[in-house]
Amino acid sequence: MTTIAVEHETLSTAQALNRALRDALAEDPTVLVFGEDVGPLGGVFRVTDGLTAEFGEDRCFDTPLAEAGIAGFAVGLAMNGMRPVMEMQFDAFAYPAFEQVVSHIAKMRNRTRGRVELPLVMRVPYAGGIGGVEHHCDSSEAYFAHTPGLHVVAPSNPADAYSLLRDAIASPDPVVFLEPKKLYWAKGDVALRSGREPGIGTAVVRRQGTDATLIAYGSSVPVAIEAAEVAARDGRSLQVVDLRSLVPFDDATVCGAVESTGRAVVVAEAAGFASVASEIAARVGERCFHSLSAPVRRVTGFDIPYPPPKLEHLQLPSVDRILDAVDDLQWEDA
Amino acid sequence: MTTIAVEHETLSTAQALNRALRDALAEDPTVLVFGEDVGPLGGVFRVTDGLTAEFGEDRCFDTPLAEAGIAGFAVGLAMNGMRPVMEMQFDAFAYPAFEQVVSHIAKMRNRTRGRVELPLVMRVPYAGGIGGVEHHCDSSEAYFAHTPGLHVVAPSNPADAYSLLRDAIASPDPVVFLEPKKLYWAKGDVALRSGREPGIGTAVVRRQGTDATLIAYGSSVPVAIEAAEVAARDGRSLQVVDLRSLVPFDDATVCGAVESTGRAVVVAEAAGFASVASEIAARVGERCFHSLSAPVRRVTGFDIPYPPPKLEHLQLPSVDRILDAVDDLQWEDA
Amino acid sequence: MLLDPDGRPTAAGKGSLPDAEALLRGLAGMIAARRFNEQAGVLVRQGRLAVYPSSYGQEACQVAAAQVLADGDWLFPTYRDTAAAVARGVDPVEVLGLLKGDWHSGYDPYERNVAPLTTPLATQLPHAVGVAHAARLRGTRTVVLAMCGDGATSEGDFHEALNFAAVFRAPVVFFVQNNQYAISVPLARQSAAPSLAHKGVGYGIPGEHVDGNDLAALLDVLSRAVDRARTGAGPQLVEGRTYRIQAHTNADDATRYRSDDEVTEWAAKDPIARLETYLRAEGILDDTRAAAFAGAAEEVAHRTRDGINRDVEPNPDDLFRFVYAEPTPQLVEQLAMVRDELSREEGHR
Amino acid sequence: MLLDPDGRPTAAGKGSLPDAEALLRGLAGMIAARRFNEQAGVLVRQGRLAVYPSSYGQEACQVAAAQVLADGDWLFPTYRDTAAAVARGVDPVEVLGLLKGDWHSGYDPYERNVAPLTTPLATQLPHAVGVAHAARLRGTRTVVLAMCGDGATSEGDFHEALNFAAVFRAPVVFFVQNNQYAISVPLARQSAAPSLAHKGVGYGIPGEHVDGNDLAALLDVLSRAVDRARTGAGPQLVEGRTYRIQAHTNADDATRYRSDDEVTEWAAKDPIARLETYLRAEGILDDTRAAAFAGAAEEVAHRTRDGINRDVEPNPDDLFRFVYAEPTPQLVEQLAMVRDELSREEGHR
Ligand SMILES: Cc1ncc(C[n+]2csc(CCOP(=O)(O)OP(=O)(O)O)c2C)c(N)n1
Ligand SMILES: Cc1ncc(C[n+]2csc(CCOP(=O)(O)OP(=O)(O)O)c2C)c(N)n1
Ligand SMILES: [Mg+2]
Ligand SMILES: [Mg+2]
Repeated sequence: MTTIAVEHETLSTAQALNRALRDALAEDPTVLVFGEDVGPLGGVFRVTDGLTAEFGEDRCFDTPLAEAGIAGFAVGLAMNGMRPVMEMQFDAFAYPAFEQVVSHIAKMRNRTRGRVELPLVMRVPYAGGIGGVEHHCDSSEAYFAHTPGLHVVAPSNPADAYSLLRDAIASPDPVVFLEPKKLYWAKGDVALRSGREPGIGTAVVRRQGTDATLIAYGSSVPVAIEAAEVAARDGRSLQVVDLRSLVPFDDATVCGAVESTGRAVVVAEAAGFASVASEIAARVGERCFHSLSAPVRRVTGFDIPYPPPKLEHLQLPSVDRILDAVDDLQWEDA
Repeated sequence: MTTIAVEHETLSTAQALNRALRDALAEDPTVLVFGEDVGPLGGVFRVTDGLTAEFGEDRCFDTPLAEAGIAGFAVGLAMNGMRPVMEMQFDAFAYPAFEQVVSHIAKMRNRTRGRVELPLVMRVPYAGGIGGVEHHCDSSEAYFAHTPGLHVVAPSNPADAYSLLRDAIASPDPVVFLEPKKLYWAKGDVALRSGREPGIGTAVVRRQGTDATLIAYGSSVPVAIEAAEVAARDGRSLQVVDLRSLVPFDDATVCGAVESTGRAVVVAEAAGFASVASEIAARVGERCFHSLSAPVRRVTGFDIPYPPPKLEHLQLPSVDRILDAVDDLQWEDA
Repeated sequence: MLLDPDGRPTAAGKGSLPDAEALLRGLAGMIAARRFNEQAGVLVRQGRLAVYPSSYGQEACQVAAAQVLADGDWLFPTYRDTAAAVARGVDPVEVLGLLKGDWHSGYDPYERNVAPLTTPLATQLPHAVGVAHAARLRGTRTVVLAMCGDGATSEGDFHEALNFAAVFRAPVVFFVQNNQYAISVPLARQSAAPSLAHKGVGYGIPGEHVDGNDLAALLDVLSRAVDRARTGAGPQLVEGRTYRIQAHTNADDATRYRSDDEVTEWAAKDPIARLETYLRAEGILDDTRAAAFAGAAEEVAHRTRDGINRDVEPNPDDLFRFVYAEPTPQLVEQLAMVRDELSREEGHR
Repeated sequence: MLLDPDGRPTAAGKGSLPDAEALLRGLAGMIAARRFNEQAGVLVRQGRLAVYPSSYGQEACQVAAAQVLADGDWLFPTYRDTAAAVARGVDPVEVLGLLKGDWHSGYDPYERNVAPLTTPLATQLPHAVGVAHAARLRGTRTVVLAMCGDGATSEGDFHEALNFAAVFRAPVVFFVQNNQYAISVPLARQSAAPSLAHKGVGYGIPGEHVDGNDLAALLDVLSRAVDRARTGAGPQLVEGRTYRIQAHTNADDATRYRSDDEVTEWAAKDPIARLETYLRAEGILDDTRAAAFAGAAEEVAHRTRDGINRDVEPNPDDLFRFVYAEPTPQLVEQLAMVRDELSREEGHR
């Protein structure tokens, strides 16, 4: 399929997502947007702002307050010809839907030998850094990434937010779409388009560098880039890989980047134990072993419940923690 | 606290678990056992056989069929002085309780600064190898191990089944207790006891070896041991570590073992991506980097939904797959 | 109740029985369903099926659920409802695919609009609402009949599905087969409500209970519910009161939790005998026709036996083919690993 | 309704009003709760609280929930019920801990038997049933009052909790504050039932609805439910019909989904004015007493303001101290890492 970039606009991430939904609703009458407060209110982050007014109650609507119900309803809609895009209001409020996600959304295609496909998207505002109270700042990607049958993506900027969401809606497979809450208000240039390109599954090198590779995704990408900028002032050249897609995983780009530098630090907000960061470190260790001059380091959230606002700065991977990890990469051997 | 081993008996894993529940119910009047079909039927695996008859309806009882309800009910019971031991009938049927597990069971102590503790146990028959149909063979440990605030244990034999379950019930913290279904009928010598020892958190070297270390837990331990036996016939000496506890993780034993051999293979049934096996590989890579003569290899389930009975043998880590991975450990360099 | 356990029309039954043709179809269906249940039981004992949850004794519910639907309608069975799927026209061998262990769903759900049989209880109910709502949005007059057991009504998904259906006025009929047990757990431990049909009240959904061993009554109540849903009047809840005559599955030991007397009492209310008595008394059924029904049932049993006894070599590639529309790079690698392993094994032989 | 919006006893009210002392206590509580809501709103605007979900307009429900309970009883609030927790005697500053961002739960739940305020809706309801069941097993006569909103009734946990309570005859009173909205979603999108009180029927639980702005009626209905539960007669469901006068939280823009007229209409049914009018008309309340209530409310506001304005330096060690009874080796390492980082930062300064 071809992509026709129609125009460029400067948008915040939330606006880019809104635009992606609007363009998808306009292009494909089977696209439906629903969830809690996504109708007249336009979503608590205003990602669905104006959609009910523009496309009517049948296309963008509020549901009863029940996440398993929302996810199960989406399964049925998708079974019967629709492309549902459901919103979970916050990361932790997707957990009631977990059974539906793991036992049905992830398994339906496989169960039916490809006869029933579920082209649905579950949008999840995720991660912290916004001073949110308990249950409003979880990084839940490991739960989804560990579950075979789901695609899991996380944009790190408005342009990717737009294009990945278009791709996710166009995908014949269920996509868990993680929206970094703290980037909702960040602005950037967005290439709008019609049609789609095969976007899910490709990582991108955001910044070239020669000394070590930072591997990040979603909300951690801007921090990694900032760390690379600071390091550059100190004469250390850090490369930054933005995964964009956690599943599928772009081994080629990641391994290429790590092999070119011989050192790697994985950066992610989620608690580190048995996480996506673990996976990245394990893969890089397995695949790039002989290129590595130092162990792969992980800078992640600690293995604690997400802290209250007054303490969250300590949980989030910071420029300092990233640079500390880089410093640890046994440079004496270099 | 001291442990008094009172007698030894030869028991199957299911019997050992039954005995642990019986001894705990007898010793502590606040212990309650409940779930679906755990009463008169004695559980679909007979782990609770005879408990209602012996201790009465108030101590071991059936609940309505609702796993979130069961888990939430357990939270309340524990808040009010009880030590609930709940059964989830099969691994995949614990998913409806996920919200309660992640958002409350794992977080209550931390939320309340230690004022409210939840000394509860969630028993989950897990993993495959029994020809079970869809949803009856999931390995769900990664979901729990990734969630801070839970202890996660998995015995690999009747003796540990007994002692770990006694420890889990005695623990002041919530424990997810994973019972490898295919080992329910395996018999072994069990040391019964009163009192408790600090058992949760220690791995054990099940078999000494010098060439490479196999790291396994739960249902994969017997396979790892068998692989080591086969390898020994071919002149290769494999060490086997049985984790027993996934959280807390016994870094000292694992790293000690890997450092002594310089090579490691992680064995686990769950889909490999972002799993406990990933964590082990990542940790070993981070902590034992300079002792490693080869990359850490993982032998895990593939990243697919658990297969139907006719194909499950391909999904399960087999002796052959383990030995293939061992063969891959770049012995030419040795 | 329209027909009493002895096959006599009740006061309510007089005048409002479904027509003879429908009753004959139903009887034929039940006879086939009973034979199917028996055959599957034999196949389990022979080790050809891993497990079988039998609907023996519940054949009226099984058949009525299929019979009241039009062609384009959808049936959402629960894991025990293999006989209902067969009654709806799904190939009996394919229906048993899950329980034979060949694949998770043996049949194409779109062929007869029968959702896959899966085991997580009540989880299919929200799907049914979604299918029904999509049908409305698409302007079709499809009705969805969604089945579950008494035990499944305790799950949160039951609640959320009924509530969604009510709020969206989705054309769904929820049909609870109350067979008195959830494995070993009796109804009284499941619900303290006067009836499961009362559960409709909290959603603003009409609830009705009906003798689940009385095919005539089931056809009557379910057809009206389906018709009502089709006109856009919204969902309905129907409780059919029946009994699981056999153990939960072959792996279960029902003597641990219920008495023989109880089983005997319910066996006397058999749905097939009851209807057959009535139809014979009315002269609607004669021996020739009865023999034809038995023959047709035998044919289904024969096909089932044959199909299940014919083993198809499982294809390892299938493990990776259907996880995504396109396999991820990771799956491509893993498939290569499996093929490599198998080809080396092959070499060893 | 026992008192109409103008503070006149209704037909039902005549003769069955709670005693004057209870009404005066309730009025004092509501005045304090209102003042507390206002104060919290100010603290949000001043940036001292991250967020505040106000119960302005729902003070009768807030106060009645606390007032009907005995000392050993338990209150399970939902996230909006800060004023109820305060009415039950929890320190107002500690109650706001979550919303200030200091810690997840600012108070010790065992001090006044008030469960922690948390945000995942309806999830506290099964906990309430567990606490109640444990109380019964332990032979105490504790009653649990569990609160939730109209929106939360749609969650599976609501269903499972009511069903468990009914099956185990647990001494729980479920008190739904139907304030007509779940953030922006109106009741009609939440439920098609004739009332939320009807939801009891499907569990075999008595359901009752009551004017949630009529403190007298609330005390009457809730006390009877609590008494009934205490005697072992099982759970009950009470729907209080009220209105969320302010936006969902300070972050919300309520004009997007409801009209000013609607708000004005409900404001006229204010629970405080109504009771005050009545008590003054009856000569139970005089200016002195009213002034004393206002003074006490001011005192609470003052303490709240003071406490919230006093910043406590958060202790990084706390991140790791309470996750487990004993920190895991992993947490010990991670704490050391944080301390090291902080001490190096310290060094830089
Ligand atoms: C979510 C979930 N929990 C538990 C189980 C295990 N299980 C299988 S059948 C069954 C009982 C079902 O009872 P009911 O709904 O009455 O259906 P019936 O078996 O009587 O047809 C249970 C508990 C399951 N399949 N799914
Ligand atoms: C499980 C869950 N889903 C979603 C949310 C987000 N959320 C917070 S408040 C709210 C509305 C709650 O409505 P209601 O239960 O009526 O209580 P009210 O706010 O009116 O007091 C929503 C959807 C949540 N907190 N928990
Ligand atoms: Mg049943
Ligand atoms: Mg509300």
